[in-house]
Amino acid sequence: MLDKTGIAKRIAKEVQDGYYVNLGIGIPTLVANYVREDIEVEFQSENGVLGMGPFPFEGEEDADVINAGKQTITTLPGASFFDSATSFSMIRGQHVDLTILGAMEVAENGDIANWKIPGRMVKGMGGAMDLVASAENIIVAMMHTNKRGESKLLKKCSLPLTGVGCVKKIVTNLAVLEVTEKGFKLLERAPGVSVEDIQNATEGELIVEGNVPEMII
Amino acid sequence: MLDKTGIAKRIAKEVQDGYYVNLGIGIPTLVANYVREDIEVEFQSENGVLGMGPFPFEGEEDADVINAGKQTITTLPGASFFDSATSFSMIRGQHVDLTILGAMEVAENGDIANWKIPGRMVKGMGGAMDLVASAENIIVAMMHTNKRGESKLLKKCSLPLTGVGCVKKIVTNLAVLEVTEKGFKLLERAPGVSVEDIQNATEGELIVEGNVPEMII
Amino acid sequence: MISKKVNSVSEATEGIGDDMTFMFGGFGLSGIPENAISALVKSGVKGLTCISNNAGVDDFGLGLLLHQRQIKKMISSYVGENDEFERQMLSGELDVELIPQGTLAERCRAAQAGFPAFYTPAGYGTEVAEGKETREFDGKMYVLENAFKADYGFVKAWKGDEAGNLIFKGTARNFNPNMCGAAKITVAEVEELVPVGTLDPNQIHIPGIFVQRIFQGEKYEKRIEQRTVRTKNE
Amino acid sequence: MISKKVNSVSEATEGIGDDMTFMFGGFGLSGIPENAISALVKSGVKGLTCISNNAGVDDFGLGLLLHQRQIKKMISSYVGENDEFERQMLSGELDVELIPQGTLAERCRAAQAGFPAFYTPAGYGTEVAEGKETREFDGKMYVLENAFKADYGFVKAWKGDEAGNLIFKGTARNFNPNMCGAAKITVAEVEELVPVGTLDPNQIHIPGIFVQRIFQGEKYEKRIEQRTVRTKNE
Repeated sequence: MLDKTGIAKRIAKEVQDGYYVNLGIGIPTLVANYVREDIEVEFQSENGVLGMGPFPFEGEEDADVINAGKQTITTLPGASFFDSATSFSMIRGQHVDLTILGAMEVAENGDIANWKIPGRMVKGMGGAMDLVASAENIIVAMMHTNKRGESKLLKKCSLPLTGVGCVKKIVTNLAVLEVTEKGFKLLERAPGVSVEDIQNATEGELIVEGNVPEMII
Repeated sequence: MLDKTGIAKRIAKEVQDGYYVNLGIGIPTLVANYVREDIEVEFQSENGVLGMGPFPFEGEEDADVINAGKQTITTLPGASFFDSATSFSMIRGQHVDLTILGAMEVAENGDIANWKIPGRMVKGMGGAMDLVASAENIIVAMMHTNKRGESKLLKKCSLPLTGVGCVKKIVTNLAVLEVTEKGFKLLERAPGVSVEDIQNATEGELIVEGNVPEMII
Repeated sequence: MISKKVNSVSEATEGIGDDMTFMFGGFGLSGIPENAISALVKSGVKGLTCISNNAGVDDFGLGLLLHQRQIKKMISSYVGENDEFERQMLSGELDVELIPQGTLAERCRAAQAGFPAFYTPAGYGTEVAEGKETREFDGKMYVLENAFKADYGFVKAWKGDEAGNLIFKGTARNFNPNMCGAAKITVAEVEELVPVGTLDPNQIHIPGIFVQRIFQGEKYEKRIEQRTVRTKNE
Repeated sequence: MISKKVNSVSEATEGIGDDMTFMFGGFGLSGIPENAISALVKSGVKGLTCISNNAGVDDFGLGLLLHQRQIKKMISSYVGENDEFERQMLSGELDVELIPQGTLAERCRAAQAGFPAFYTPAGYGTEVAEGKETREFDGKMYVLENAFKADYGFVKAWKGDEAGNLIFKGTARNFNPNMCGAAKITVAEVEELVPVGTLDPNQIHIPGIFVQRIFQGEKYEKRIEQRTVRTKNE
């Protein structure tokens, strides 16, 4: 079973040379730390920066240089700043190659819910609805079950949707799954996790074909 | 009766302090020369410049600094360059206060035709259709009749339209006219031109109320 | 050159009144029009509809207007990090319309550019699209969204000149350029008002035609929401 | 940093073929991708649909492609100043679609930004709107226009870096930024390719994400169409 860092490490393997990547807050943010050093990747943040670097050194923070999580950041050579409309042109126009974000629920048809829990204070969808409606390549990073032990991979989302039929791949603490026309196809098991464990934690249709390999991280 | 310079001089009086103005080619271009010196006006050209100045001195022409007529120009302090989409945002979004352009025909309801003569080589509408569809304040500068002596102020345009119901004012070699719900309202006569002369040269409905003053140029 | 310069924030906010719709640039607390917000707090105008990506924090940004109960409705994409906001929203004192961030930006840009409406994929199939026209283009579904209509737009730039030309800095740019010219009156405040002719015409982010009033802000706190750093020996 | 640099114009035009749709930046002869056009002439590709505000002159710009009869269709707003164009158009060899200039710019921008369609007032009530959906918003009529679809976009900038970031100069900017990222492959040629990190991230007109290939043009003629000057003693 993976921890959050493990999920981030596994997702980092999905990032390919030449990719522009948008990372959501939470586990997705960690992915940047584990991308292979021998490939070129640029990180975009929807508040208006391309070519994000690491956090600034103490004392070098600039209130005018932040990411979408409002964290102070730095930029790398070749970076650029732009307005919000241009930023979403990059996203909506599918110039960003990969979007990695968290979710509360994913349905077997690729629907995603990650912005609202009825009855609770709603903070808003931010850029998530634009991202999931636009990206060709969306990977969800999340725990397989919620705090009450209930599956987050469902036949149908119970929460208000963020987007429909858009998730392509899911990496959880238990498995790597692909969203197919028939349901969640199990691609890899986390170390020490059995197909049965995954089956028990998955409410939606789980497709198991042949021998499912254990992840290599 | 006015010549082209006279038409330009009369139209220059319509330009008010603080106006952003777009000038079409031909007579409208001349207007810039006669705007009062004690007011502040900025000229926009739809190819992407605001704050146009006079033509450059010989030897100082720059192929990268032209107006929409492809003429080499200069810029004044406070000028800016921008892309075509932004340029038409200024026009479509009604940030440009006044558009002055030529026409082949104007109808009594404000329709304008100035881009195409069937059977002849068509050069295209350029930015004219965006300008006339967007501007709140459009003045047409033209001769009252065509080369064959036929009126260019018609009941209905015979040529393909550039825009519908958009012209507000017309300044010709004979008169200043306002487009009203009832037709062309005669505001001023050119020096030495009688109401009857104007009546004879106007095919569309001409509204003459009271004593029509002679223009002061 | 047409001058847009006004001499004070009170002159810049002339004409504001109750029940108006205002736009505010900024992302989080970055690039917000700090001086205009202070003036609005002082003015006491109320019943406001505010279009802004975020709603500030309890004691800064639009949080200051919320605290004085001057805001009737917020139109935003994300409103976390604000207890007073939460209280007013849950008690029903405050009306909130949440819209996708890219849609928010483009509804500003549409107003600036004279487009009444556009089709966007964001929000299709979600409650955001409820009551809105949807339509298929090339096998994909889109939602029809309208241009915003606002009375005043308050933006903040890094540098500006008397002609109203603006240059923004870093990610403090965000929604500010998209809101210029999107309201009936755009009020720009700048950290530094430079003499006309100083800015390179090639490097202006927003031409002055989109700005009605410009002034140099008295001071900028530029608060940081999430100070994330690393140590040099890391 | 993701590198977009290619070493020659032939590498930059790799993949082009007959019957493709190309976009070309430029207004008149200002800001046209001179080196890419030369390469296309040399390549002999034909049956092209070209989206470009103008069609060049007889012996320069897109006029060179017209002269070789490589163009099947022109989509432009203004096509004067070109005898060969006129001859081909009147003889029916060349198909021409004339569209309003602002619509042309926005159909590029829509493609870049992932909008399938938008409503614009330009052309309403004229033959440009024939066969198109029209619609009323707030008492005014608008025409529905679609985003362009193109295979290659050829643009020309003043400076650029290996990351594909571009800066334009003066009115040579025009349609170039709007066409970046609007075609499947955007090929940018620059007068000067500068080292990465040289350009101020704040002052980049087009971020590299919108550009797939970049190269430094061998030479630029930058012809002037209408040389208008005044004399110093005027």
